[in-house]
Amino acid sequence: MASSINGNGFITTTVDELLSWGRRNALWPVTIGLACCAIEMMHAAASRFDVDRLGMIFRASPRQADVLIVAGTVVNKVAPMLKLVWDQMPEPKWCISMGGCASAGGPFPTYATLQGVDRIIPVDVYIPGCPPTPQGLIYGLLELQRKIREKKVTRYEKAFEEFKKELPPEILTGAGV
Amino acid sequence: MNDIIFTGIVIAVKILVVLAVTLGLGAYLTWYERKFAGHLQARLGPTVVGPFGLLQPLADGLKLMTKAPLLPRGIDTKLYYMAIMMALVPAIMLFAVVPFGPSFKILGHEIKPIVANLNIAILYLFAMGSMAAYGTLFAGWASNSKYAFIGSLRKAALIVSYEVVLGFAALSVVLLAGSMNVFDIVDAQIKSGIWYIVYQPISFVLFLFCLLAESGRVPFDIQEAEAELVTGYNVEYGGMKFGIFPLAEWYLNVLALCAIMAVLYFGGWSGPHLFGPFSGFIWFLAKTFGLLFFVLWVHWTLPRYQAKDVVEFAWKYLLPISILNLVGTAFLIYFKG
Amino acid sequence: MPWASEETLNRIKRSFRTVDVYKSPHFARISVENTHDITNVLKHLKDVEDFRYFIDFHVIDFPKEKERFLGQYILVNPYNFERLVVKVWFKSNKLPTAKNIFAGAKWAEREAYDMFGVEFEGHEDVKRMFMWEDYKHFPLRKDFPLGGIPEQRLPSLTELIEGNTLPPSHDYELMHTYVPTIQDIEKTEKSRITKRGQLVLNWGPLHPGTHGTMWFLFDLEGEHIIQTDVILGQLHRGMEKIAENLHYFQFLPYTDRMDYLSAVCSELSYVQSVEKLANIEVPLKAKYIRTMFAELQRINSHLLWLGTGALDLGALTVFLYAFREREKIMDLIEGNAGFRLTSAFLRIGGVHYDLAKGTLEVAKHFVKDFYSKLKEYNGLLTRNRIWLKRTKDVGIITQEDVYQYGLTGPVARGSGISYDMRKIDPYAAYDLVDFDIPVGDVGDVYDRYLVRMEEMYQSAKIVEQCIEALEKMPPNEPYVNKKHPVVIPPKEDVFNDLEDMVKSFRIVVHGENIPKGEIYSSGENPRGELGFYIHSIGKSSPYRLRIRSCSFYNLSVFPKVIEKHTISDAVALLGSIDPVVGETDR
Amino acid sequence: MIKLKKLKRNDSLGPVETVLFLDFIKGLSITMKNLVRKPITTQYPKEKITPPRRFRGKHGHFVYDGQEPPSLKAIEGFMSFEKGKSRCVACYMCQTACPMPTLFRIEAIQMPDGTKKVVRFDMNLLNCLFCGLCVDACPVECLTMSDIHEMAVYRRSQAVLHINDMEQIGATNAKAVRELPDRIWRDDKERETLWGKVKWNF
Repeated sequence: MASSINGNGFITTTVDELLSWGRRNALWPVTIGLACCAIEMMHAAASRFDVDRLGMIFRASPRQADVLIVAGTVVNKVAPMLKLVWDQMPEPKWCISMGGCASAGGPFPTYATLQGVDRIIPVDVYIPGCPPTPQGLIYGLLELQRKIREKKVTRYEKAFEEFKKELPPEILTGAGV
Repeated sequence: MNDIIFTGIVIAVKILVVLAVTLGLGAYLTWYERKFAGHLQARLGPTVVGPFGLLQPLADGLKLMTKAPLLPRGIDTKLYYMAIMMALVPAIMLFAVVPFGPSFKILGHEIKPIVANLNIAILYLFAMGSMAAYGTLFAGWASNSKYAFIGSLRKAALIVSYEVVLGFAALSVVLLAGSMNVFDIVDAQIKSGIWYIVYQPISFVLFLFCLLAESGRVPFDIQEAEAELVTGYNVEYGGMKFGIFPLAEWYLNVLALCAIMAVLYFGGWSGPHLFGPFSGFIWFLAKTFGLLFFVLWVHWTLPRYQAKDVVEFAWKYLLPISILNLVGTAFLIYFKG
Repeated sequence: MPWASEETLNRIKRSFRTVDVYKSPHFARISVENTHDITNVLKHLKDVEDFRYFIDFHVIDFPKEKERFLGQYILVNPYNFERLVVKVWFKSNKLPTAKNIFAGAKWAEREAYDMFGVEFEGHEDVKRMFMWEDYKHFPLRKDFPLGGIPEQRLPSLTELIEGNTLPPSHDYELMHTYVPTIQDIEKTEKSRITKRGQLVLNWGPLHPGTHGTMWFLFDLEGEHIIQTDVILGQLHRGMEKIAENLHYFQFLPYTDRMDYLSAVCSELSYVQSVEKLANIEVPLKAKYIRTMFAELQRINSHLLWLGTGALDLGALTVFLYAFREREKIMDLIEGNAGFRLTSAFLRIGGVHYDLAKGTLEVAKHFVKDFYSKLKEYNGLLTRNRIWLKRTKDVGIITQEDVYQYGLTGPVARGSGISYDMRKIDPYAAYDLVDFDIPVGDVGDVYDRYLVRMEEMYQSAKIVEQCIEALEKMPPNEPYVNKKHPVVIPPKEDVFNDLEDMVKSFRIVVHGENIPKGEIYSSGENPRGELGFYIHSIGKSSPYRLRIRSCSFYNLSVFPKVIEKHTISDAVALLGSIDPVVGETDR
Repeated sequence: MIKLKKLKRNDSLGPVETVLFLDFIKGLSITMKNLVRKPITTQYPKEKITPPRRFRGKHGHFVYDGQEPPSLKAIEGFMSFEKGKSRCVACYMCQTACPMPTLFRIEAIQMPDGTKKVVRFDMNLLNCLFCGLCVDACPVECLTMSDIHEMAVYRRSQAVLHINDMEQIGATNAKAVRELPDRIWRDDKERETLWGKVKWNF
């Protein structure tokens, strides 16, 4: 993917371009806050940095959302539920892991914390910071838009199927993948 | 013979025009509301997608339509899809009895800018209004989710109680006009030169409440109270399947009822002839959108009643008031001739 | 807070021969030799001595001792504000339950079981509090590693999809602790509640209405809740375990992340308890700065409560108006501390920086138009008939509940109990500023709403006074007590002064070696009394650091109050209790 | 003993208020007032809010450029520094002070002439608290924090800071930030959209 992000060697038809235009300009995140980062996410949605400008409105139901912003520490106990939410979102869907805790366990290398949400959900954009400022979050969202523009639509499930074969079973059973 | 053909053509044209206008308008009302809410909340609302974010509805539509169809487990598929139709169709059919302006002449034929000039327009209005309840009910039942179920039940209770009030509220206007035909109602107001809101302020307020309730606006949006039931009855609907519901309920429904309200209380298209031949239409639209503005303004200001209070409010206060109002009107008319 | 006086202790001693009592300026405890007396002792303390305000119960683990676990109750006499710690050793990991004496002990004992595996005779549902049902270990025991026990390979899926097998970073671990499956979670859920009504509604954990990741099980009869249970631990990160593995100054950033809405207040509570333990004097300027920022933070937190609470009750716009003011306070904190939300601003012995240039002007500007904003919020909500309908006489909490469950903060004050740490034992500069404590009388949601609105007003007044005081001070006043041996000197001194450099080396490498001893000290957070019990054995890191969480105990009354109410009332009640998950779960 | 303030709750509407919906009208007027007010939004990609001087952003290394503090002058001799390269002395104080020590990976080698050279200084920003303890602990004013807060990346590996990135940051952003006056914020113009005019006393 790294090469494709550099955006060379792509012939996108106008239809694809149109679709990706629609998709990247109507990214609806799920209203799910886990910890500190959720507050900054709310600030990003509030009046000063108003993500509604970019056409993002927060939907409470995962069925109606496109982006899962994992805002905050994901502990082992909540991981399967989060995975469930991710599975309930219809394709095409993207995942932003906001803040250190969600990305790599952050400052909590403890018995209870999941060391990075990307161990149960494939992540598109990582945002370091503890928590990232609203501007940092919006920058991440813009990065996601860029990614969508450059590599059209991400189809994780397909790519994932191939790797499922090679994965040892305990991973698949691990978080109810 | 060619009369019939002509009428047929005219009706077809009317239907097409109304469909196009309402659906397009419905989509753009989302943009209107987002902008309005934004500025009300010291924000900007959509700005990036297109000039003033004008392309936002297109982007949303594209996105919603191209979402992968994803059916939840354990749903009742037939009802699941029927619910969408049941929500959309009545909302559009409401526009059949909306007169968009005064009648005019083309090649000697008088044309009324209304799809179906019924004599029982008001009754038809109630009918369609209560039809909308089924969409919600089906959605809640079919989607096999507790939130959706509770939401739909709330909505059903709400519709049932507010339909009655709506009926009595509108009837008092019908009494004044002496007809259920929208054209007659407007003409009566134009003749008397006084809008019925002057005679019927109470029934206007009642009608407003019913409008808010029927279209699930704050303070009556109990069926999709986000903090309680995630998004209420449409929680299991994704993609365009979801997109239909707010379009029908929040926008088309509100728009149609606002138009009817303009007819009933604000004398439809009556107004000084400032804009030449089109002034009637322009006045009508102005009034409709004025009312719409007010509805949105209320929506973004007030808190939300809770379910049992809403129903209680309807049966204990609104209904008696509306009946009294109706009886009072009847007496006045009877004695003053 | 004045601790229990000599004569109180002696009276207790006289009525119970077997207890031995101990008193020091910062501590007063009685320890019960015979485990089976504890019930009588607690009954006596509650009924005769009026120690009826249950504050906390926690456990300390001494693997070396012959009885391994030591339980500690912290009680308060709400009439003359005396605090008392009751110590009792478990007998073969068993202790008679206290939940019939203090209802708040119910959850505390469940937590103790979850963390230490100790048992309570007579407590019927000793279940896991934070971890899931069949979790094997007891994390807070001394022999359990901080990082847990890696059991399964759990690679990063992103890396897999990219198809690269190299570790993405130098500290990337492939092995991971056991992540429960959805079945485990369902098992936990089943074990909590036996269905009596029509349907059991899962409210949360990932739900817009449940501030964060709380998980409520509502057993519904129509819209009415006939029984409910709360499943916590969806944000349990093992703060207390972390604290045992870090130096005192290193734990400070973590206190921000506990109650992330009131970072500075949490820091203040922690820092001042450590200062009491190591008796560090704090310069006056630091005191005022601390007070000012704590109060700004209080306004900040209450504003978020207002916004989300109004959002839950459907008033969508108040949320954004509240956040407009929050942004201003965020600017103030960011400009001084360097970070918006988790501002590690305070330091042990003072504050990190002196005030940035222009802070006072900006703060003045903020306070000046904050009053008008408060009027706006009032105009939108206070007299609104819908708001009244939703909040009036909903979720009434009686004074007895407050004592029983150990509720503190606005929740207690809403029920008319004037329990406020800022007055009872003034910690930063609260004895130098003038403010008064609002109390309600009914104890319903509306009262708590009024109390918080009034508190915002009072806090604004405190901020004004602090601004005046700070303006009077000369600019080069010390803002950190760098004379004290365990205080890290400010940065510029480290570069220029060799002694300070050596000192900072020493503290950073070996940690502050706080003398042996124990302390319980608490501060008034926006949510209530946030207390830190620190047990030091003279090492560089605390042997046991117990966080007395206010949200945890405030929430524990929820299942009792919500019965026979509707779901909508549950939203209102939860909003008025205003818990923060980061703190309930630690 | 405690100064109490009994709240007076007038929690029932009068008949006039009830009939004329005065409470609603009041709320509506307030929202209308805000409708005509100027929005406070900062249109992020177009106009930015620059963090203040004390902001704790991406880490950087101040380079060896002859402005070292006296503490470094003392041990300069034992290090093999180059102009424009990091002035880290590999004392591991940052790692020691960090609550999350594993995020550092510092390696130094012995040069033939007996001096010490830092060859590796990695920081995994995904595990960083941005608490600034490492910066406080650095005895030679090498490790610092810049005002860079836009750090989104596509891969975990891209979130690891290497020494050359840090040198580059230290030479540009962090240096520029250090030159700034210690004010509460530096961009009065951007802040005005939210704050309006603030009256300064200097």
